[in-house]
Amino acid sequence: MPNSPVAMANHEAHDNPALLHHFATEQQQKDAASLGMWVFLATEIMFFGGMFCAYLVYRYWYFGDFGAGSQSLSVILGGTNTAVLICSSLTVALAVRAAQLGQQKVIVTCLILTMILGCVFLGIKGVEYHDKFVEHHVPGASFHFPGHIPAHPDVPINQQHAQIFFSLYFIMTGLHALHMIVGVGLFAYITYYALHKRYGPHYYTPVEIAGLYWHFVDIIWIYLFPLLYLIDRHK
Amino acid sequence: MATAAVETGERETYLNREYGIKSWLLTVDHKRIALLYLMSITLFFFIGGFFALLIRLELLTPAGDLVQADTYNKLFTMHGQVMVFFFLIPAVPAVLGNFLIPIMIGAKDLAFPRINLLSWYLYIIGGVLMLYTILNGGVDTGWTFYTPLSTEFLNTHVITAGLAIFVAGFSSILTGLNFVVTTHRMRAPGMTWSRLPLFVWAHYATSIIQLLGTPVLAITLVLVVCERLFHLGIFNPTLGGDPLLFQHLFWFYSHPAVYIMILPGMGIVSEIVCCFSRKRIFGYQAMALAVLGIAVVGFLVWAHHMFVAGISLYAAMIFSLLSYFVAVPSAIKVFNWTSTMYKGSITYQTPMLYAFGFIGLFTMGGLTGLFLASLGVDVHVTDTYFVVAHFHYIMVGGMVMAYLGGMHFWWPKISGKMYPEGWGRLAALLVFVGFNLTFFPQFILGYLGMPRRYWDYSHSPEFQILNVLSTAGATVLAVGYLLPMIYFLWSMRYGKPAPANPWNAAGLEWMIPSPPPTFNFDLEPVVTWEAYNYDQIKEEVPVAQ
Amino acid sequence: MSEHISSLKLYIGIWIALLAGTLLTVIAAGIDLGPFNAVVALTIATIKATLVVLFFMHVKYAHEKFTKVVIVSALFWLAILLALSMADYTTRLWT
Amino acid sequence: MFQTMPLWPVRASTTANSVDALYIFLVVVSALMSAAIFTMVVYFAIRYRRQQGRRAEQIEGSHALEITWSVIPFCVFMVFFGWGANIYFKERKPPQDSAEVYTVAKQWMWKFEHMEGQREINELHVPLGRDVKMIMTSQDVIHSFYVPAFRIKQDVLPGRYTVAWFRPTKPGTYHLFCAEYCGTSHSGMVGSVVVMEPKDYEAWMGGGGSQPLAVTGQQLFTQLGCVTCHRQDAQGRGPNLVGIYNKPVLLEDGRTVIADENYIRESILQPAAKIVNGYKPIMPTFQGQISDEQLNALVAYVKSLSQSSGQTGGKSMAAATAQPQM
Repeated sequence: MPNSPVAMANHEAHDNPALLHHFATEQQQKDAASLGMWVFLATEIMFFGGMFCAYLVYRYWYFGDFGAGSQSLSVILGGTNTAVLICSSLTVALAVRAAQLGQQKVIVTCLILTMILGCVFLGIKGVEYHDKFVEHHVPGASFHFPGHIPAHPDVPINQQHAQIFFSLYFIMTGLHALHMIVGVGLFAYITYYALHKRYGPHYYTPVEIAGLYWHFVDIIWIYLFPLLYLIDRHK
Repeated sequence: MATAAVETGERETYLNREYGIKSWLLTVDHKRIALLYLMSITLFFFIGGFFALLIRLELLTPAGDLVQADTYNKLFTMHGQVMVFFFLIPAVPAVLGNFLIPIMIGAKDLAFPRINLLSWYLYIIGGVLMLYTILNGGVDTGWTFYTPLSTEFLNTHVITAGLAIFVAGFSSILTGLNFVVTTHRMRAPGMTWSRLPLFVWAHYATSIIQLLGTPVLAITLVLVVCERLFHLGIFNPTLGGDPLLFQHLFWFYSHPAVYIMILPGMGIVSEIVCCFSRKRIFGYQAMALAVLGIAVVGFLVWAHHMFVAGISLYAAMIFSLLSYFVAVPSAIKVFNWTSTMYKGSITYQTPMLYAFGFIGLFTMGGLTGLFLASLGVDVHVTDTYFVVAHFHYIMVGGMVMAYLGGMHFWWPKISGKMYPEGWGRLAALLVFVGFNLTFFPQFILGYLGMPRRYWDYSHSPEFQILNVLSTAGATVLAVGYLLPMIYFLWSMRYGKPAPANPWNAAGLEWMIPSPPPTFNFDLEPVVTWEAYNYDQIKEEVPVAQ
Repeated sequence: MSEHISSLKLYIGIWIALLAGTLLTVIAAGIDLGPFNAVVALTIATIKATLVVLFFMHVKYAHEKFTKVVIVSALFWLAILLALSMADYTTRLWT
Repeated sequence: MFQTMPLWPVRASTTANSVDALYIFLVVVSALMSAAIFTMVVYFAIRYRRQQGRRAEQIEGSHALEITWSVIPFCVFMVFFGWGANIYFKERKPPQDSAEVYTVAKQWMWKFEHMEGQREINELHVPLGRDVKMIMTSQDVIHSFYVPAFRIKQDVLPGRYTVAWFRPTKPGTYHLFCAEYCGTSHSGMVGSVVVMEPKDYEAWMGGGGSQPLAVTGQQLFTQLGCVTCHRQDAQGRGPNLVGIYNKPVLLEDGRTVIADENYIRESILQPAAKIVNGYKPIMPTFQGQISDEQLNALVAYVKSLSQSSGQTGGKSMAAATAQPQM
């Protein structure tokens, strides 16, 4: 190589099975994984962002009908689900902490608790969907949403505008639930390895990045709850 | 490790390390994945090109006499969708970026090799869905999917086409994700941000757009599919929705997507111009900042596609104003490439010819973009052949020229073989001439008022001569595109073996053998020089044979 | 590799704060604040999200500044999408 | 077989003049800019081609130069912006006294209805020198009203009105295109705009025996029972519609909107959407019960109620032809 001498740094060949061949150090590998998840979460923000944009436009146009739609949702169930998700975020955070401390049993317990809470969330969500289905609030041919808008007891609800509210409700919460299902799947995978004591203070990247994902899903719900359930509630 | 190469006594490279279909389909080597991409995007390029030729043949005469109206509508739709989502967007990043970025920054691979392979499989799944759509009768929404036409009025394969693009979008997102993390985390010691080749900077900026724009397109397509299936009304005005919301969301991605196509091309041109001028790039810092600037400001201008769509007068003014802001960094790039040649020692090898072509055609494409950003003129020329000509100047004149330039520049590195220089120059010339003959008349057609997506213009026979010129150009262009494919394939068997650095170019990729070994570098390189250190390279570009 | 390990007390504290925030947002929604209902709801949600990001997701202790850049850019891009879209919708009726 | 090949479109409206002026300016400036760049590229490529005994001189760059070639183009761009925005602003503001043509686009035809009641399909007759305002809506997908000779284009959307205007300056027959892809026969959705001398126009207009659009609207207004609530005094259960067109209306939620065509349209189709202050939302919806043509007639009638008070209502072409030319 005549152009310019390339100085070469010689790294000792490593034989750590957790370290992939193309990384120089464990720290580099861990940083790459964590950054990768953060960048992925940024794309997720924009993925939900398109929905938030549609939501914002129609909420601005059809505020009354959105209020009426919102009031037909159960704050008790929605609020409970918010609490369930917050608890699951705590258990995930504790699972990461347990991994950092090398407490094998605690990792597994926290991960299982997280999955249970995730399933509870999905179960409650299912009950809500079922209620909506029974009440004919699911957009489509049989959509029917009688009543009046909250601020104007003499103005009937516009069926089309209410249908847009429920469309957004189902798509946004549906996408969120899909993310939850993926999350539960991820944790099932991680729990399997946790049972084999794969994670400890030196290597817990999968627990950590799956945790980041789970917290993100929690944050989305933290916004979805007031935006969907709490419009014009005082009326 | 006994590898195929060792058994035959050759030097082990990424190409001969293993043989067999499995060693390719399950590879996690970024270079092999780049080649998988190369084969698949080439297939889609020729499918899209075939549609383009049929379109041009139909427009040879004013009457709609070659194909039916519906067929024509499907042709331009699938030409657009295949070319945009299955060629232009993945081409440079997934082929050249994939191959070169790890090598240029001194890494053994991308940060997530398996995700890289996954992204190719997603591309293939999307591609198969697209082929399924094509073979089952196609889709005729226009590549823009405008609602409510696409959601309520057409009974073609809108859903599979939408899903194809949705899946291909995730392939693009994962490529971008890999590049961002790789650029941050995998640089060799000494490879500081200010030493990165501009090719890497350009891909970094591209990745930002892929990551933050593509998801919005994805969700929009989900909504289109839901609309079609359940008639929710989100984009349907008769159900209370707003069709312009679709356009906002669509263009939020699809305008920046133009920069996904052109920025990597700019990166390629920077490498080529420096090498064949034997000079450091003029204003490295400004060039790096300009690509980032384009990536950011490019997100602020989308509604300039909607000036006549019925948006607010005031919003139109804001978007028009912002559109001019994105022109400034583009202008800087053109001026800086030109200045790089000043007092250089210039030779005219094939890649440089493409770079010349790129600078000229991109300048014209960019300047006509200013016409479209100008509200008063845009009202007249939007949705006419003026727009068609403009974006083909950017995408074909810009991006495809750069892509071909890059393919010639790095082909010796990728394949280990030299292509025939004479044929290369001839093809470059044909592409340039054919391109201008195809698309320049379309500017005039557009200002005359010929709307785009017209199958039949028998009511306006005055458009014919310009259309005939355009079709003639398209045939020249087709030959120009076929030639490189033929001689690249030829060179793989008959080409002269390429030395490690056939151009005496700067950059880490030229310091390893051609073709590179599987893990690129035997030892981790330590970078002690700036990018484009042509002052330290005594040798000129070898004279072409 | 010296990762920050937060105390159990901190995690429980954040958890309680998040639950309290949820309760608060439900209560606030029942009071008529005019247009400020939405502002209050989103402010509480943002505070909750920030707590999750900083403590559960360890951004407060991240040795890498770039994580913050990623978060801020994603929010900035979301703001572009929402703000410029609404620039159209809110001015359509102007004459 | 080949007709003559024009290189410039006919210029037949006032807008065309201003758009062409800007376009020529843009072409000249762009030509100069690209000529400068091409000359430099070619000159450098030849002047600094590789020669024996000469090596490239390394130049780092120059911030001064970079700033120069950012700032100067930017200033030029701002001229482009200002000039273009100025034209657009005028294009989007129809003059007060424009004659009005209600347009309904559908796959794949254009239906025009003059204030005098004449209906035309794919052909629009207008008098020379008269400002014409197109009030357009679509029955199905998005179309776009495009007359190259006038340099105007406006998408036509379902569910609302969009507006375009022009003042023809040259008699003749000009292409009318649909410029937004609208399905199978998109390229068949073409027609022509015939610009006639005022005298010829009146002769053409006299040919039809139709009743004015506002009169049709008035009949509908009675038939549909609108008149029982929207009385022309303050006693009605609905707002008095006399003189409201283009005037601000105070809504019950405190907002103020301008009662333009879109507001009148929306108030007929979705009466509860924007309720006038002091009134109850008791009006039934007419969504899906009246055709776009009937809706246009009603809107034209409501607007005509504002004419007597010196407001601009739906002016007819005939009223126009009597006016002084340009």
